[in-house]
Amino acid sequence: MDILQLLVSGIANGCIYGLLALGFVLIYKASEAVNFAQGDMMMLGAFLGVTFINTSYADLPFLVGITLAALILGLFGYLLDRFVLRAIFGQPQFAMVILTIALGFLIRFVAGVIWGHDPTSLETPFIGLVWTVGELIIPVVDAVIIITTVALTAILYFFFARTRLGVAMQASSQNQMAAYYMGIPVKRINAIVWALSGVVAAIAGVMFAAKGAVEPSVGLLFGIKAFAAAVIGGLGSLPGALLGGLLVGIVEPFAGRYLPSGVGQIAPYVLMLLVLILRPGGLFAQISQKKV
Amino acid sequence: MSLLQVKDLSISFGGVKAVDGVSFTVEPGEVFTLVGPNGAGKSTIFNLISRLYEPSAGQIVFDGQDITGLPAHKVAGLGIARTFQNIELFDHSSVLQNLLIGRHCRRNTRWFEELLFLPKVRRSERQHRLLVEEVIDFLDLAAYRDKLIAGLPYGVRKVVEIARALSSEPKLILLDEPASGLSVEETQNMAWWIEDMQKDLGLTVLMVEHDMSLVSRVSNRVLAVSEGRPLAMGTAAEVQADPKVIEAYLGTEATS
Amino acid sequence: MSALQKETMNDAQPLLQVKNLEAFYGPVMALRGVSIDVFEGKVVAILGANGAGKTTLMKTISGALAPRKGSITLAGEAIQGREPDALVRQGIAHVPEGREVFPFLTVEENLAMGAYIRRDKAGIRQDMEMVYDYFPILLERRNQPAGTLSGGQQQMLAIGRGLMSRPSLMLLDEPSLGLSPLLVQEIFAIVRRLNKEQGVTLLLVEQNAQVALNTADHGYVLETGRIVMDGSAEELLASDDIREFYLGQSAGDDRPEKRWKRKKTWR
Amino acid sequence: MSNRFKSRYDDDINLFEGRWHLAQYAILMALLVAAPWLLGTYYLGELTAVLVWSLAGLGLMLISGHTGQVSLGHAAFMAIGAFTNLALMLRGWHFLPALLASAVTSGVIGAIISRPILRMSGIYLAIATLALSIIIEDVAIIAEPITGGVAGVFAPPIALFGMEIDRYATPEAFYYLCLAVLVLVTLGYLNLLRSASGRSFLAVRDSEVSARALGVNVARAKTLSFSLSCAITGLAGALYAHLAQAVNYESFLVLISITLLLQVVIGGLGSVHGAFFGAIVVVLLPQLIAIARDFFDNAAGIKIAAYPGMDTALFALLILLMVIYEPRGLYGVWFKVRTWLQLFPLYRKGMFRRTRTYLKTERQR
Amino acid sequence: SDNKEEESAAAESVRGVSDTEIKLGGMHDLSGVFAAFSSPAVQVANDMFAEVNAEGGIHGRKIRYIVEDHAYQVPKATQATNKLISRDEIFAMVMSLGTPHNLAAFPLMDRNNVPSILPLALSRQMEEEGDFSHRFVFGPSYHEGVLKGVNWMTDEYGIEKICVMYIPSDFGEEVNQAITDAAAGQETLTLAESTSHRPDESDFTGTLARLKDAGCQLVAVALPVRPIISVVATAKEMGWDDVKFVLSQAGFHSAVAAAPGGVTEGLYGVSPWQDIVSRMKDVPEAKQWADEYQTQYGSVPSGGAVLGRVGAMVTIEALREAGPDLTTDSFLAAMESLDFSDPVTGVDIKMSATNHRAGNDMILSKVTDGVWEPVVTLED
Ligand SMILES: Nc1ncnc2c1ncn2[C@@H]1O[C@H](COP(=O)(O)OP(=O)(O)OP(=O)(O)O)[C@@H](O)[C@H]1O
Ligand SMILES: Nc1ncnc2c1ncn2[C@@H]1O[C@H](COP(=O)(O)OP(=O)(O)OP(=O)(O)O)[C@@H](O)[C@H]1O
Ligand SMILES: CC(C)C[C@H](N)C(=O)O
Ligand SMILES: [Mg+2]
Ligand SMILES: [Mg+2]
Repeated sequence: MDILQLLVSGIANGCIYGLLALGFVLIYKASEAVNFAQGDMMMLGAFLGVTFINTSYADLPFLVGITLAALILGLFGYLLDRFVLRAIFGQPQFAMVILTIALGFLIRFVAGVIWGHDPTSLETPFIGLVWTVGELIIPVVDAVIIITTVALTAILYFFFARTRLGVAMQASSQNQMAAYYMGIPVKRINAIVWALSGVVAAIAGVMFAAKGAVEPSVGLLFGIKAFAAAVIGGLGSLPGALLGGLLVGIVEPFAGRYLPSGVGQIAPYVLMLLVLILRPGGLFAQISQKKV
Repeated sequence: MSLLQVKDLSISFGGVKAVDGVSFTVEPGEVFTLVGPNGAGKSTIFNLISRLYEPSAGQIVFDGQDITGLPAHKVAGLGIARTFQNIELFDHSSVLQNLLIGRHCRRNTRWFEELLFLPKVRRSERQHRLLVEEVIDFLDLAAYRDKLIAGLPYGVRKVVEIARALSSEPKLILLDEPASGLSVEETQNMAWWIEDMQKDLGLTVLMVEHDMSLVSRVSNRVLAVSEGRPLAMGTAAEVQADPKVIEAYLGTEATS
Repeated sequence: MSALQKETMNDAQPLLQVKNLEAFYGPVMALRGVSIDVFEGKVVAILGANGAGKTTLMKTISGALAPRKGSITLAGEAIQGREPDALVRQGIAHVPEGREVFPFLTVEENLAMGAYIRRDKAGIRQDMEMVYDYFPILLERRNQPAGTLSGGQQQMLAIGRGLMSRPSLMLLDEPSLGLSPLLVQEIFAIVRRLNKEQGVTLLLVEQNAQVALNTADHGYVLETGRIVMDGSAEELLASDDIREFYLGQSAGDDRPEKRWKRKKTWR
Repeated sequence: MSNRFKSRYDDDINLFEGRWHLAQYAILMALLVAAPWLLGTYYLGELTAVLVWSLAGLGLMLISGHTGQVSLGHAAFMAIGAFTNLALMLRGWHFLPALLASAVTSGVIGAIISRPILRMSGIYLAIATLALSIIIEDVAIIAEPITGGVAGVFAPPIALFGMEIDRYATPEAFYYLCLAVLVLVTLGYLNLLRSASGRSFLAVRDSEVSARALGVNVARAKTLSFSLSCAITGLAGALYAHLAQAVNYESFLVLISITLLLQVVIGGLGSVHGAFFGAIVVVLLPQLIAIARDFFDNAAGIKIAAYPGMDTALFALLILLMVIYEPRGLYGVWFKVRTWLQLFPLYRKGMFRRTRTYLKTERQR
Repeated sequence: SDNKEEESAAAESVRGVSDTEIKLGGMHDLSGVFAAFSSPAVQVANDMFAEVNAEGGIHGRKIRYIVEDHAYQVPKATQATNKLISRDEIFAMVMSLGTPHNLAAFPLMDRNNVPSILPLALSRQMEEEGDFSHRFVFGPSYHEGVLKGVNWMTDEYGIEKICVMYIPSDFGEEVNQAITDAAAGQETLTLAESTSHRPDESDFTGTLARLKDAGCQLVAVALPVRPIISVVATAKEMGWDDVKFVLSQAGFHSAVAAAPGGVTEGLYGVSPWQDIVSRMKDVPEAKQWADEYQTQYGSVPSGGAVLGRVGAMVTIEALREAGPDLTTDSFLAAMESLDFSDPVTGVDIKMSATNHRAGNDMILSKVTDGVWEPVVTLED
């Protein structure tokens, strides 16, 4: 089979990791917190998409469904921050890690109660459609995923680098008290960022469900792999997240194809370790030595 | 022989030449002060001497030994201790613990001995504690011995940092702005302590300080630097009278 | 200041009024019923030894700490317990102790954050020029990440950043920390100019009591969480206690005796 | 009690602050020794589990709580310890040397990987170790001669001092074995903490630059802490293998790593007590939930079990509430209780109200 | 009263059995990768036990089914087993899920004389390990089922190259073994490739590319439910359509067949019984049950639900059969004497001292229009 073909599917695959990694990076960039429930939020997004779009449920048009899912998950992210995470505002980072790990368990449970444990796929308008370019087969789903991801990364990148709110988010993550002294409403900004990451998770989830099937437990380990992607990119960097996602996504099919089975699946993690050993802060590191 | 010789030291960050060919020597037993405008490169010189930064050129000789290639953690053992401009204490430990960590470079027990807490370890612990208590007495820190750093006021932290440096029984102590943030009264205390370090403990002091009254009072020699380069050198009075120093650093009112 | 002037001042409503403020760090009581008044257009200095609670007072006023008891009113409105960002919108700017710059943002971004609550692009530009004018080194380093600046440069940035919000009340916690003598003079010149030209009210904590009192109209002395003395700057400059403990002008320099003297505390 | 007068430096050096303090722990120890007579077999088994997880928690606490290098991959070292122990015992080694070998193997492997790994810090280190944990899962499948491959290995009974020790056949003996190991390790741990090495760990945690300037070889301190941490965790892994009677790669899934971290954070990062508190929560909370659930199923007729995953969810919910209530872990609660007792009757209302706190970036080291 | 005391004392002596209650236990995957099997099984079983209890129980004893979640992790499973046996003191283990998990539980169960009733795991070891007299299973093992299915398919479709994808658990290994044995048993058949996978793997492009390059004509898949769908869908997406996939009993789930977009169309699977969705077209009882199930749970009864139904029925029947004097021995004897049919699932249960399998048939089905339709009943 063609290397090019593997590359195409690797890229599409990687874009989903990238999308999910964007969610991690968003939250990290704005609060240096790490959301271990990001994968589970993606799973929620996938189920919401299924609920709105699939014929056996609400049977809404694809774009309407995806918008609704994004809005609801955005609201979820907002409320989550407002009513749960805010309770530990200013507390050590690892309190947040534990909190989000626990949240992930809860989300999985609730999803299981609502949607059950059977795997479900999304009925997209382009299900089964492919474009053929010579030998190369490009599933329409993959094209959609790639375009969405690249566009979203670019938008978020400019948002952070150029807008007042974006810079304020970075400021809040670097020194909460000073940010407060500048009149930046740090807590509200956190809520906004959680909402934003909810939206991104929903989009990632819908794309994920369009490509495969979801069930409540997919979030955890998929999330960890996306987290690895974000770290490869260097947690604070949005383009890094995309790049990390692509690397992980591309390494997977190639490892599956060329490495002995049983070894290939750890390739993304080995890749991540290698990257971190060479560059302890990821590819686009934003870590510096303290000036004394 | 000079205790510390700094020859042609240079380092730059990106385009900024933070230190640009600085040379000076510090004689045993003297108080040598670096002054200069903000951003002149004083702290950077300290960081170079304590080997936290890698110089792009130049040489540092301490006590006859070239330490330019030494790893940072070996420096303390040779007898160089330092404080930091922004205070770098171990926030979640008590004052006593901080000072005991200061004795790390004088440890004489191995980890497996400590694991078993052999009598040797206890003896050594007592010994460390004895020396640390001397420092506590010296700097009048007894009231804070068991307090956590996190809850201490700024001024006390400054003193604790000096105490921690002293705990390592150094020959040369680098003080980065020891009096900043201290009240007049506390600055006075600081002056006495520095004098005591010099006279009673026989230490050599290399100091960065902006408080000219303190500088004039304790320094044997002063080197003014600006934009990474030496500007003037001499006694405190000489340097303060130098027009270049007045213009770049002191301003008009400061001679008081 | 004449008695008459003092009278009229007391009639007016202070811009900032702190009454019986109590604040804690966990079980540690750091403010034990502090009351101060800051009148509009004045410069007020707070003096006090290490650990007296000066920083705590500033933090409580600007909302970074929630007081346990007491009240803070700004222009007649009770503001205690509010979050700092709300207070910035009401015109308070706080330049904290220890710089607290945003280390990964550039100098310019740091300044821009100072103007976070403002929308007038032209005004912001203009004020940024003003800050660069005050501290030319910042202009030179405007694209350098603030975390790599030298201590004094960071202090300049912190002060400049505080100015960017165009406050009506500015809290300065040890503004001269780590600045060269030349810059200390400049900072206080700037303080005076702000006060005179823009009518900014200033509350100042400063170890350098001489300069502080020369600049201030009024002063308070804080010891172990209590106000133990207050008066006009002239009165304080003339007071023996102040001269001895804050200006270091006691007679003679008889060291051995002083070495063992106990610190003076008022209770 | 609080103002106990110290008259010698040894008062600070000794493990126990005076008689009363010593007495407290003596009573605790006595209770633990009496436990087989106080508890039924099942609960003795659970208590044994608490001991084993405490041991693992101690291991993680050393590197994460006291040296500030958070690891999300310590299940890997439990795995190394467990498989080493069983593989050696199945090849005829006696239990004790095999147990020692577990510690040594984990420690040595920890030391080898620590250099590259510990160049990272914070969340980067956490995720790198997480990857390690994931990789070990697969290694445990591939290294069939040692690990028994997918099927895993069963734990042979332990012959010690002419006695057969088995978790089910002789639960008391196994309990005492775990207790003994735990007490020894805890003593060693405390010894380390009160001497130079332990202090260098704390120094590295709080400020690497300072530590370096004071002569601490930061890389070496991290390596030492990491290897000791791995060795302790390896010991725990070996005991765990005998507790579970059988282990395979699934015994050391990355979820176990996560649970271990959860344990030390809930317990209270940076305190030895925390490792124990955390183990109590992680082992006993699910038991409490199960008891409560069974109670509801029976008495109230509410079929909680009808909701799959309810137990885990409740566990997560309680953990979540605990973190919200006391982000510094149970040690924080313990600390408050102690302070309250010491201050009694001077306790003031609102004394422990949380003061507003703010975070600063951890990307600067 | 003396008499009564004696009676209750006798009842007390049987673990998990009192005058009013029988405690049964099960360890399940309610939140892991195989939850798609466990959760409907537990739901159905609970419903059926509740029904029996509502009618006054069995010989005056109500059934209490205590379920512990192990999330498909062995250590949690052993912990759960210990809890069920040592604390809850269950009478029997019913329908515990997972091959490795059951295997890890057997030693403790044997030590305490706890029977294993129809575990949701069909590996050979379920019958072979430990005390056979205490073990009862649903039907033929994965090995047997897959081997039969593959043999039939290779004959029928002239397949020469066979491959296998499996998860590295005892379950996956057994399917792998079955394929190896199939290849070894037929001259014309070669095992072209075998790949092992993590349960959480989501992208199979690389593996499928490799299998395609190896020329696989038939691929046996022993993965959790969700990855199965991904595998088949990816193969379709890649345009690889001259290949057949076959699943073991552990993939025989209606969600697989009903995957949207028809991605699993043409997939084969072996199972001890006919799929209920397919069966309900002709059998009114099946339809009635499926409809009831649908109204209650909002989905068609899947493989898990069917297993749950059969497991609960067998348990109930055996407890009835054992009579009021319930002991482990009387129960085991009752199990071995079971002989009844369930019109809903179409299963004929006939066990004996030498046959501890609830069902003995093996059906090969194929997904047609989103439903598992039987192709052939596999004979020996
Ligand atoms: N890591 C770095 N990256 C870029 N520039 C740096 C870095 N470290 C220091 N500098 C620059 O080097 C110059 C010297 O800094 P240094 O801290 O040595 O000044 P200093 O003399 O101690 O000043 P101060 O009195 O304000 O503390 C400054 O202009 C500073 O901006
Ligand atoms: N985070 C904290 N936790 C506990 N106690 C604290 C904390 N911060 C300050 N304190 C205590 O509160 C008191 C007042 O401290 P504060 O920082 O306000 O003093 P200050 O007057 O600003 O001193 P300095 O001149 O040193 O800056 C001190 O006794 C200090 O020990
Ligand atoms: C019925 C299946 C879900 C059981 C599982 N595949 C196992 O044997 O491990
Ligand atoms: Mg400096
Ligand atoms: Mg202060």
